[in-house]
Amino acid sequence: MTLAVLLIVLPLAGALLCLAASERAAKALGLAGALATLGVAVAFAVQFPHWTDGGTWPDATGWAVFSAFGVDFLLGTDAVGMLLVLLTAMLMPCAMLASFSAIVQRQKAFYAQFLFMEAAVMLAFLAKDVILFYIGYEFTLVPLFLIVAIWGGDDRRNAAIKLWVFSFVGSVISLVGFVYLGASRAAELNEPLTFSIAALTSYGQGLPADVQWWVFLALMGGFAVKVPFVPVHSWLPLAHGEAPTAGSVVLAGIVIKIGQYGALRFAFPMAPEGGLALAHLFAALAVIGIIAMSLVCWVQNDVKRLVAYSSIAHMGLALLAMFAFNVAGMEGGILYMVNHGLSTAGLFMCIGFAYERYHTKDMEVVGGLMQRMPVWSVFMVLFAMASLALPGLNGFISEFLCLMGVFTADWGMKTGFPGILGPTYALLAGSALVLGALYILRMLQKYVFGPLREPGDHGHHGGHGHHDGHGHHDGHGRRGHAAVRDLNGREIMAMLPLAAGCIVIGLWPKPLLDAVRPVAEQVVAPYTVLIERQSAGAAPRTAAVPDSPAAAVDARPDAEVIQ
Amino acid sequence: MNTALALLADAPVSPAMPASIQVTLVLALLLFAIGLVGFLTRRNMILMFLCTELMFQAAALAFVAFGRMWMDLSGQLFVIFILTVAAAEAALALGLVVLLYRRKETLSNDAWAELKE
Amino acid sequence: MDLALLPTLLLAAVDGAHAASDGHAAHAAGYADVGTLQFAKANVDAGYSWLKWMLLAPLASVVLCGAFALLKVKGRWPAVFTVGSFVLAAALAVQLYLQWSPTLFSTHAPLAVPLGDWIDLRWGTGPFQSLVAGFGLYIDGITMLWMLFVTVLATLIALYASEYMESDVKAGYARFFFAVSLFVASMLILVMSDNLIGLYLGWEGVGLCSYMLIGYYATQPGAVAANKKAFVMNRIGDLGLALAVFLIWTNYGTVEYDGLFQAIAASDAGTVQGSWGKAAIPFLLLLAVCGKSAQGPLFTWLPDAMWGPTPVSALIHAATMVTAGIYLLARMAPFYTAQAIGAEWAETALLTVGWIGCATAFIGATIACGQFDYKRVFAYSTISSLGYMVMGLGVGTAFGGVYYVFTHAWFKALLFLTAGAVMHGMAGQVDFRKLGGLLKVPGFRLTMLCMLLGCAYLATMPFSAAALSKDIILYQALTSPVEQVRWMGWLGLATAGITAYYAFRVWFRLALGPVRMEPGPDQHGHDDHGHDAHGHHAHAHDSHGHAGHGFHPHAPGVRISLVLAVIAVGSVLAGLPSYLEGKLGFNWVQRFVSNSSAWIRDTAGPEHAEILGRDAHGALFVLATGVVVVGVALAFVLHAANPALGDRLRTRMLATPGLKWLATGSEHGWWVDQIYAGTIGMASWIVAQLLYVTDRVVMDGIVVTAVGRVPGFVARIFQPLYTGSVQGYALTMAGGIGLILVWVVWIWLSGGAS
Amino acid sequence: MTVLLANADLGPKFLLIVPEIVLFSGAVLCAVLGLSKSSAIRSMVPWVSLAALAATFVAMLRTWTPEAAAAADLPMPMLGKWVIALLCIVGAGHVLACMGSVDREVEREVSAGRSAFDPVRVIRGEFHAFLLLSLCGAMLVCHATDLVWLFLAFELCSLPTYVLVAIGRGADRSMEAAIKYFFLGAMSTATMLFGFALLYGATGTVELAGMREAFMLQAQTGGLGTVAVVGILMALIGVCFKLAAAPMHFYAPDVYEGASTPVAAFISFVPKVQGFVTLILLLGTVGWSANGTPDIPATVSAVLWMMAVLTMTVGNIGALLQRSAKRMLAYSSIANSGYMLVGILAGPTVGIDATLLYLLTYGVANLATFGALAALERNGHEVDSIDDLAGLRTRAPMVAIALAIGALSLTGIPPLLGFWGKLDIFVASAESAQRALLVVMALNSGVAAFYYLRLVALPFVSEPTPRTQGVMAVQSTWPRLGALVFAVGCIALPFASGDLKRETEAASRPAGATDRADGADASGATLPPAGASGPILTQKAFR
Repeated sequence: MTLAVLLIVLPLAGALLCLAASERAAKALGLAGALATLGVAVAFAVQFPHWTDGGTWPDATGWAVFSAFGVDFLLGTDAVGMLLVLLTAMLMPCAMLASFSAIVQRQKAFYAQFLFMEAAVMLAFLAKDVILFYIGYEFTLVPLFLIVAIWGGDDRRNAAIKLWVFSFVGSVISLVGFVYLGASRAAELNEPLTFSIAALTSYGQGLPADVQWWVFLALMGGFAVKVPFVPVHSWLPLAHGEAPTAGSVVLAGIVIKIGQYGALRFAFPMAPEGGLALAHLFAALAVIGIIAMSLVCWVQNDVKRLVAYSSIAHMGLALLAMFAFNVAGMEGGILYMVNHGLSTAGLFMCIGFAYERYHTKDMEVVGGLMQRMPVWSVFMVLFAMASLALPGLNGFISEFLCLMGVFTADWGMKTGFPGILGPTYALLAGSALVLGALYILRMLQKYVFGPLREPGDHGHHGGHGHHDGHGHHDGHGRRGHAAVRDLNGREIMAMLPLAAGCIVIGLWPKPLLDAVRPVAEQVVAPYTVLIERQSAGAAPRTAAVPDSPAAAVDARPDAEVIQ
Repeated sequence: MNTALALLADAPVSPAMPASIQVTLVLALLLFAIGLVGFLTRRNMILMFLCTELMFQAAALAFVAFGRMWMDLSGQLFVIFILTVAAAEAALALGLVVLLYRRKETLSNDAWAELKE
Repeated sequence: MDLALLPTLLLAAVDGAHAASDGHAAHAAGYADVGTLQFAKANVDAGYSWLKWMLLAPLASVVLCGAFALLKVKGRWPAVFTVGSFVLAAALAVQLYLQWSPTLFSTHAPLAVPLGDWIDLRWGTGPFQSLVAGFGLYIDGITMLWMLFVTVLATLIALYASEYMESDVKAGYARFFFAVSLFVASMLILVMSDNLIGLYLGWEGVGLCSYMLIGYYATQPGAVAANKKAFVMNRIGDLGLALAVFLIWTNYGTVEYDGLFQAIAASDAGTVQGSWGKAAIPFLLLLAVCGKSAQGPLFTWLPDAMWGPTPVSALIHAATMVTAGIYLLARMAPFYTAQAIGAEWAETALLTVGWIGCATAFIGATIACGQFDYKRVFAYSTISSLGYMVMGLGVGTAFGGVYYVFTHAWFKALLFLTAGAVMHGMAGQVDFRKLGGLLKVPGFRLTMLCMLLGCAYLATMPFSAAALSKDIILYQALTSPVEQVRWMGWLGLATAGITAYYAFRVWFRLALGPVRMEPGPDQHGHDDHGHDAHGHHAHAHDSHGHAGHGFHPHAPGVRISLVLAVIAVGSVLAGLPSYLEGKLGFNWVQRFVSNSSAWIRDTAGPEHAEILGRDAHGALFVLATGVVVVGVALAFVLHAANPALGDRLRTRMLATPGLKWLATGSEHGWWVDQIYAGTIGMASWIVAQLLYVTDRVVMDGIVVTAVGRVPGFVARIFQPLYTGSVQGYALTMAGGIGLILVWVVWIWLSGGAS
Repeated sequence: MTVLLANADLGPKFLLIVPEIVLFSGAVLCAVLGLSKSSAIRSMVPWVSLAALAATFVAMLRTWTPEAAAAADLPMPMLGKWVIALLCIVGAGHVLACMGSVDREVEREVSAGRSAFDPVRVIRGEFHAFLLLSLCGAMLVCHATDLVWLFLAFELCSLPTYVLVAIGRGADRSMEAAIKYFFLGAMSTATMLFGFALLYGATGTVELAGMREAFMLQAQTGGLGTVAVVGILMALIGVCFKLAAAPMHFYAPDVYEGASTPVAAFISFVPKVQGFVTLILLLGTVGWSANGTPDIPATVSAVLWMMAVLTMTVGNIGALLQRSAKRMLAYSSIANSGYMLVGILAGPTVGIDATLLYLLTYGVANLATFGALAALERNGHEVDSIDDLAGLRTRAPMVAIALAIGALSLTGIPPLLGFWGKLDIFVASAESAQRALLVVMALNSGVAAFYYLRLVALPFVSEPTPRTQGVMAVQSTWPRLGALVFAVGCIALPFASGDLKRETEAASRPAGATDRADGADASGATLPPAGASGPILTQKAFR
């Protein structure tokens, strides 16, 4: 418990310190705070006893401060939450390192915002109470808004306002769902009001199907904005386009993961009947998102926007896989949170570093940077390959599992998890493999490779880049961008952890798979039972229910001919 | 008094009212309506204030009438307080009107319509 | 080596060749139906875990080269690491062959060596409740064959490249060898992995390396366009592979070869009828093959892949990577059987494979005839040859296909390396109209002779290793009971003639005639443009002189010549399995196939059969020799004896409307690229733009803004009510109350009192 | 007469109004001191009123015991305790907010010796006196056991506010605001009074308890008569005027804009308290009961329902268009009345305490925001236009922080106080199955998020403009301090939520009702064994 509390208090304290300190000390303080949090997170992870059995920890009884509202200050999380906590704690210092030179004004405020955000995110991932989660979930908005609005690009006002209104409305909608669950539970069972996740889950699963339909719609509808889901996505490209590098890193790496985490932790378990009934709707939206957004990426010339759109497509795939209701899909979807967090954050950092040097994100204006910044281009290619799911890198594991889960969903009777999606969805979503390659490689082609094009004198270099290397042209090139140097040590340090993560997870995913699997099974289990019930001809709810997927499998006739 | 209590006891719905009381009530209603219409139509602030006074007095009259109906004094007692409050309001209103007249040399409240959307 | 040797050597091989053609009445039972399948279970032997060094050695070299590239250390060390690691890998491969092949050939049981966990997901104990794909080796005949020739060729070509890339020592040298090492590692993973996902890992790994190496000259827009094209087209194939893997898992519950083959053997032909889930597998696999081996609709990336440095073209885009498709088909041969997917589906699948290969072979050949860039000619010839191999598996002889892979690897590598030597010397001149008579140029004689050998083999000169292997395919096809297959055979035969023509067209133009040496744009030969290698740059340019005057080519050095010689010998010796078959009593390559999952297709055709009413062997020999002779003769007339005639013929063709399309068409590769770009490309680009506009303008611009504006809009409607006058307010208040009362009365009248 | 005297044993009642008496004497003292010749004594006035409020608070703590309340047979015994405490605390904030701003010019001239002291021109005494009197009236409402008292207290609270608006700042606009407020107020009061008359007519008594009994009887025998219903509705109109509930809200924007900022803050809060307490008492009288039988007439609840929806919506969408901060906050206060009406509609068992708590959360956040505005000036004039707030952080950081925190709390950003108020109302309306209201309220707070954002974004995001040159904090530190204190309250009070909830529940308990069974008791919710009601849940699920 103390460690969990520390995870939230440390960043808060750091933030206040930052605000109190002088502009010059801000960087150091901010980084120190983030690193300290990272340390605590690691310690927490080391002590975490439930890496492989899906349990939650710590199970301390809550601090009764908000209990008047039925809110228990209960902290604790399971393996998935732990992974996200670690991801957060790891990304934050990187994001700060990445913005040392990029942010020149109002530094105190800047680093304080990030620590505020970290505290909120930690709370969201560690909460065992719906309202506590909501507090963190909602509070991330404030720092995020300020980061985009203060340190953002030219169109920052529009972007920040859209970000604010979209997210706020979305989260309020899901709050309605939560409150309805909690309140009607208290009223119906005539028990004291509680918002503890466990209680609400067990209550929600008992609700009649039509009510669950609404509850799921409310919860998922809220989270869909954050994920984001087509058609409520249009705030994200703007926000990414305008946000400062670190902002994009955190937004893509952490904040939008809260949406998916919410879906996983609340929407899916609390209203299975609803989830089942709405699966096809959301799956269809996801597929549309995947294809449409991938195509849109293909015609982007603003690199940052391209990556933003790509992450809409990617998260669509992750959610789609969750709706497959089988272990492979759920596991893939969950891993996608982590992997997408790493690779996309890395891409945003690379782009940010290039932007710092050229002050443009337009691939038509700047390109062929490999000649100026070989080391940078190595990272760029690595992260790009990770995000187009090259085997051996982290993206592959999750994307493969996602597609496999979706594909095998309607052979579920054999896999032990009857899903309701199937090859059709997988085929459509699989186009992400090809389209992904298409737009990512187009980005590399224009941005990293090809003749060197720089804002100052790209007209001169246009077409025949091989002039560029020549001695007598160098003077000219220098006049354009003498200052442009390759990544420095700090920038490399900022990206190394992400790169390492991509490679290590890609080659040795077993620990993650083992950690996530039990959780995935828990989430999927109710759906298994429900779908069996439906296929078994709608037995009454009171029928004896096997309490584990394995049992569910045994309960089923074995011989199953594929239609 | 006691009859009133008795009435209340055995006849929860209001007792049959004598014609005179009905007339009084109708009169009260008329007063109230007149006051309201006057308030809505007149622009002279003093007249408007008087219209609100009319509405107050309509209420007072209704109180009296009901008091009579229920054979209960508290209605009339209420009227005393109404008169007091009305007096206080009158003082306030007139003071305000004087203040405003000093400023704009007119009693029409159309002069006071600058604050708007 | 010297031309004089060749005839004797070939004559010596004739009887061997005949021995090859007859003999072998292996079970040529049915076409799709090969009787009940059975596969020896792999015997797990951790004692062979030293094999991991075959993978780790190249990977070590990857790390070192990568470090050199990142730290910008100049020098030749990367080449040393690479060649060294390849030598080690090759040595280990040979060691494995010597140490273990006897066991294999006696027991037919593949070797399984678990090395470590990768993807390991188990959510139940029952079948279909786990997805396990570890780093494990599964080594049977074809694996071993691929291991051998990949490592040996890679070693040689790396050696060649170490000189070829000299001029980049200060630029991309380390990067180049980084990619090459990574490629060999991935290729070995591809062939040695014991499960489909591991194969997928190698499959995309080699794709990545090919991507990196095609785009090696990253400053060239063409190069980076080409490598994107290659990767994307391969991705289409990979999607097929992925879906196939999903289907395989859903049907058999595992992706590990051993269990998989057992499961297939266990399934009985009765139940699999009409299960599309199984029937789709071979077709999806074929899609993957089309991607990787440049077959059918997806072949267009391979010619563009020639942007890569020539050694890369030789190693990756001719000898090894592109044959991964054939490996996959051979490895997955059990899926093309009646027992796996039902007789008619299996037959359809096989025919599809055959036709795809056959058509690709023919189209590739026709396009090759129209090219003037000799490197592109060889590229199209590769497509065509790959078509032959695929067709081989389609018509039912994995042996023929694999054997042709083996022989082709050598002589095609030889061709590309000689081409590379020429470009290297001629400042990157790739247009053979600007070159000529090189046979007379001192220093280029060996190169030209090697190229002659290569061309002869490409043209499947009788008794050449190429002919011996290719004839197995043709024989199988022409003697097939199935009519379609026979048609494939005839088309293949015609293709052989065309091949002979364009192969010698190139050689005659390059080697004979008056000496002509126009230097190239210096694009492929020394490409250090754009890399920050300034001083060295100027020097390079002076020495190679952009201007045509005073251009003196620099002849290939020791390393290149040595490698050329060795590979030339190699391509000749590649025929040994057939030559020695009589003596040994078995065909060396065939024995590999017979001891692999492709054993069901290890036939070389029926012993006694008839083509056109004659004995099949004799007839085929005559026919094959005939078309080759015709082709070569035609080439000789048009390009050696009287080149002017050839040119006139072309101009005449271009002049006559009826034939114009023929010449231009084959020059432009039948406009396939343009057609793709014009249809799919254009369409999807338009759709994408529309979507983008919709998203920004309609979704974000109009819908969101509109929804956002609604409250304010409503507010504006009611703004006039705030008149600022007391009476106005009193009135609106009264009115509002009135409306509410009306509403209340209304709901009251309509029954439902809320 | 005898009726009143019969059950008018004034002892306990008198004991209970000691706090108000204290406050009243404080008011008198202020009025007197304000006329003193010595500016030193005059400057003591605000402190006197603060002291009076403090004393009132203490007196309340002493006198207002459950026993005393029970003895005074109030319909809702502990309601007064909460309301008085609330009014004392927030009232203190209002006093702080108007420190240094009331007749500043006069004092400056006097101290500069430019003009002699003139009791006619100095208004400080009256100002504070009226402020306290109005608070006093709002407090007295809770003591009402009959319509007479209710009416008198109601007027005692209302009349001084008219004066405050008029004299707050000697400008034409405040005059205009005053007449609008006064005339419309008078009209609505008259309507309410007529409603009272009808209620009296329908029941034959002015005693709330007696009326309640009568209504109970009527409800059991064929429902309330038309007279009663019309009476209730007319009474509601008067109340809703005080709440600025649609459609009685039209005056609010103009009046708030015209009044001086501290006064605007005052009239955006105190009349609401008065109104809601009156509403609660009236509805309780009409038949609201803890055990829900019989409930208020369907017609009345329908009207209230529609009013709630309209009020929320009108307030929020209206605020979108405003450039004047005070006008915007006026609309926001309308919207907040709507939220509280939702709480009222949720019924006595769950709704009242939510509403009472929301009064606190709104009061604190609102005061932090208004106080911040009151702590600003631009060349000696009030700062009103939102654009004047651009880049405020550079000129008055503390004020900017208070403003932002207040606005965020009003938006309902957790973990600030406002969020908990909203959450409580949400829960109440969900528990009483008011789903439609729940959704409408959620959407409304979505709209609200947009305009409150300006108060955060302009000070902290935008850069100063030429226009904002003169903007700075007033030289008196007290308004700033007040705003800051209440901003801190927005952050700190949630941690006392346990006690607050306990108080509001006690306050919302009608006389004689036992402890609520299903209330969220502060002892902390204990989880039921998982899977108790969810058959599907596997034993391993997240808990």
